[in-house]
Amino acid sequence: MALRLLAQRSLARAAPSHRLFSTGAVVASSHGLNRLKEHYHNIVAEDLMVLTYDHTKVSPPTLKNADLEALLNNAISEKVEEPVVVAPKVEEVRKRKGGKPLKPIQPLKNGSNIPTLDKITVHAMVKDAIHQKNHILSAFMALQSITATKPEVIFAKTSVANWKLREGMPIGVKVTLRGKEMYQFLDKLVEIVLPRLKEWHGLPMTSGDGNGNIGIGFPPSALALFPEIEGSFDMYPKMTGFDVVFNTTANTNAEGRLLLSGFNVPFKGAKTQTKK
Amino acid sequence: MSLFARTGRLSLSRQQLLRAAAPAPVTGGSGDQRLEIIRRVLFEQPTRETPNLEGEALQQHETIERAWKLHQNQERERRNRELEKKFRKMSAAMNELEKTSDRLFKAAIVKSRHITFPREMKIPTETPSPQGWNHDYTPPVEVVPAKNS
Amino acid sequence: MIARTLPRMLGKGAHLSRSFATSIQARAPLVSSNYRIASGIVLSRTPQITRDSTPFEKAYFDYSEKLERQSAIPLPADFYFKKGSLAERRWKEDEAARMKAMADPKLSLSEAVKETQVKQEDADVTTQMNKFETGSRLSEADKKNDIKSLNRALQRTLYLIVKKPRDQHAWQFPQGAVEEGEYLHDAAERELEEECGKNMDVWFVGRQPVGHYAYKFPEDHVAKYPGATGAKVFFMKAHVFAGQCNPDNKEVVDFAWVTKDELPNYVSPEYFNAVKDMLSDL
Amino acid sequence: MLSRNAIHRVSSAARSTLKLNRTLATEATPSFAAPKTNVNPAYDEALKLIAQDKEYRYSMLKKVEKELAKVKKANNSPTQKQQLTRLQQLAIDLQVKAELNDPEVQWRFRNGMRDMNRPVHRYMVEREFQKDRKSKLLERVLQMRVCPDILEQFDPTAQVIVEYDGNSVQEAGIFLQPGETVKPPTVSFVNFHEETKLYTVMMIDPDVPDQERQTYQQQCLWLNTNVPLSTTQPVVSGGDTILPYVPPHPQKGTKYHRYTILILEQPSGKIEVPSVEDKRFDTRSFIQQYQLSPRGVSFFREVWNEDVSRIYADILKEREPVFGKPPKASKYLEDVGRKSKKYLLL
Repeated sequence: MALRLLAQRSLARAAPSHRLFSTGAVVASSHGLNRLKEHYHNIVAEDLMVLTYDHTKVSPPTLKNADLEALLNNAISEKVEEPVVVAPKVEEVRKRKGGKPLKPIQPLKNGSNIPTLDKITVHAMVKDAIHQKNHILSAFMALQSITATKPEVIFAKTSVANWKLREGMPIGVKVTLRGKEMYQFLDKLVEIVLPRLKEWHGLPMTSGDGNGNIGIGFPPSALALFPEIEGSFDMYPKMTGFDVVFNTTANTNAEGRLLLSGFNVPFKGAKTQTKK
Repeated sequence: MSLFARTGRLSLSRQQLLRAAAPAPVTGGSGDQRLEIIRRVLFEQPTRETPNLEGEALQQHETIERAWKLHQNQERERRNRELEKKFRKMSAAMNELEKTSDRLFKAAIVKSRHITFPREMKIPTETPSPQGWNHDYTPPVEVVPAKNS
Repeated sequence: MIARTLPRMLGKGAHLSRSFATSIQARAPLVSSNYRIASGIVLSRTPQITRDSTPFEKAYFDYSEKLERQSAIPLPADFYFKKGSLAERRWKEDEAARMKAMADPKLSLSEAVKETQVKQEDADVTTQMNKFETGSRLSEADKKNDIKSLNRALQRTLYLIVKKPRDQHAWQFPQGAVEEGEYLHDAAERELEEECGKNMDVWFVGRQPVGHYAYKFPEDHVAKYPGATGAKVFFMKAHVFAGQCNPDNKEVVDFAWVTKDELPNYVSPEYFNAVKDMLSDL
Repeated sequence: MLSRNAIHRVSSAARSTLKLNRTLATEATPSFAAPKTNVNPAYDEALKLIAQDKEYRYSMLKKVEKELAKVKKANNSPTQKQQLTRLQQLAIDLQVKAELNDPEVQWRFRNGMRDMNRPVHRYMVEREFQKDRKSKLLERVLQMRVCPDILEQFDPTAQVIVEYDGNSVQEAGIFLQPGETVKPPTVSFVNFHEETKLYTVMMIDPDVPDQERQTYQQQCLWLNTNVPLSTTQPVVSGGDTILPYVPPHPQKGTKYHRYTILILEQPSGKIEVPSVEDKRFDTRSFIQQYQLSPRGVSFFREVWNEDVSRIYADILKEREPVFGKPPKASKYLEDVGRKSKKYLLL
């Protein structure tokens, strides 16, 4: 019951229309569209393009995205095409500064390399699995429930004597989400789970791995906030904490944060720039 | 949503599962019956037959998938074209601004590392809120601290 | 006054070049190589609801949903639902509706479930209380075609255009001259407030222009603004989240919220050509 | 997604291997039966979308053709050539993309009814070669050292099909029996140019032992120059036969021989080749001398069997050489054949 209500509530923003329209003539709807994806392409992408614009790094225009009319105009134009002189590539010797690893070179900006969400990884390490393997099942089931994808089991890469961990022991579970599943999971996370987390006001404004990927760690109690688990909470012997890592195609943390905030992921201390 | 998409029947009820799980040999020290249930649910499920498309159904399927790819291509090209146009427009404006006024240009390229989208920005939903647009918004009154003269 | 015109720049004092004394004086408009510099605002109301899916998108979604269901792992319902619970009963009803829809390629799984849910809710008193109230995808303003209302064209991006008290080129995006010592985004904020009132929750997207438009003043205009023969407008991008435009009836006498498609009905063709590339089709 | 995999399995099974029109002309051709509409709404909508796209592209094609005619008329334009090539490219592109999604086109392609006169089928065959077959061909060519033993690595542009009576070399590097390759093969080069171009076709055996120099030599078993080929005429015939076909005859005692068929384009048109020596043939210098550019390659392997002896006796009319390692001088046997004593009494 609770599950159903919650599921309904969770769907309220995604598809609340089903309570209004019952039968009868076909009602115009966004049936089959993914609202986060649409939101990204309609609004976020363009704003990101403006906010991450760098006037010193503009790639020259190409005909790559041109429509047929433009291609035709190009074909009949009487401008003589100058042979493209490709300057020999000078391998720039880049040195590490202060022992930090080198950052990848940022590509030139244009309309089609705007930061976007690439994948979401949900990962849980189960410490109890060291002593008894089947404790991993609980986390396995939980991750499968919340992501609707079969997780993969992670095996220990190295032995740690202090933890009695040996190489090759199953120690965690992981799900990698892309595309439709990714957006559905993000929707659930942002609309249901994050607002109900206790004493959590948002990601810190310093979050990010340096290359625009951002992770959140969740306590075991957060798992119960997912509508799929709330209804059958007592069927899980143990709740585990888990990490959610957002892999973006952004190049810097600032761009990564900007992208996530476009999906309504809250950030702590973020000042809204609206007028007072 | 995803939960309801994956559907099917399992012949045993929860209680039956518990009962059935009880005599099962428990490996290790603290055996929990619920773990056994989860194991059964995860790995001893009846699997569905994969749809075997052939003949006309296969032909239809391939046409549908082809059309879907075409549709996605069209959409992507349209989006990229629009963004590219906007990008070039913006780039041209910045070039113009650079030529016009150095001071304005320098102010325009200043960026904050701590900028986010405002929380007021809402993601579109299937239907609008019943209240509709808030036309009567007034800015919150600024509390001006008393000046010490 | 001072506080408002102070450039709200980052990097603290670096850009606070203006002294307080000059700011109080009446400021002259900024002129560069015979062009007055103006700052325009492309204020948009983003789509409020997701767009209608095309018939193909709808049909493909239903088709692939069924294919997926055929090969997906069955839901261990007894794990998720307590036996005899309301949730289980409802799930069974949904499931029955789905089974029925599976047989007919013309029926949609999602819509079949929606129908049973509506029936269930009508029958159940407790959920009546929790019933969601939602607005309609086609609003009253759409039916009346009220171009002043922000409840209109919910699937599209609406742009604010204002009408100046003159015959030619009356309609345009809000714009105003950048004053000496002012930055583009400051000028944009100030102009929007002066022309359209304070009662709008506005967020400016960045500090850089997203487009520009240069034009020559008409003959009678040149005399009014000595030293300039035309104007260069740099457009700033902004979103509105709440509120409504209140024109001051001096500089601006009317306003409208229009989509990109409707814009040519108001503005001149050359103006539309200059701005169309920075507007969204949707 | 399980379902997708299953479907792909089915569809790839349905996909037939590449066959030429020539071979198919004799078979009874089944006709395309379009699935019924008004049953599955997704299929109906898909057809509508595809038709819409097709119509749009054809309307653009009309415009392009108009422009083409205009440009052709304007004779003294300095950019005429550039405009023409661009417009023609655009026209072909439009034609291909307009028809590519047509269910019937796809069905015909999958069932081997490939009409190389149609740009769309040419495009599909070329894409199939570039995506599927090329990597496998190059892998084999490199693994078995055809490159660099015969010539440097190059980028093949199309598939070479070698067919002996009843046996075809579908995959480069397969083993054939010497008895099967006595008669000259039918070689086809599935190219994609409508205009006729001249090619040189040769068969090289790089594994013939050279006893004098104690190494291997290349032998040219077949050499044809000035062979006219086009997309509608892919089969090698005509041209000037410089060296007539000699059946592959791997010598007794040698390891497998790689019989390599090379298709070389003659970019500068007709070439005149005086007689060439087939033994100690140098492919590299031949290519350099006549400025040929390699376009396609295929090869098969053979080892000795009794048929080779027959080829030597009947066709080559030579004494059959037998190769082998020289006998090892044993330190335990003396010249007279007596076993030397292990311990010598000094």
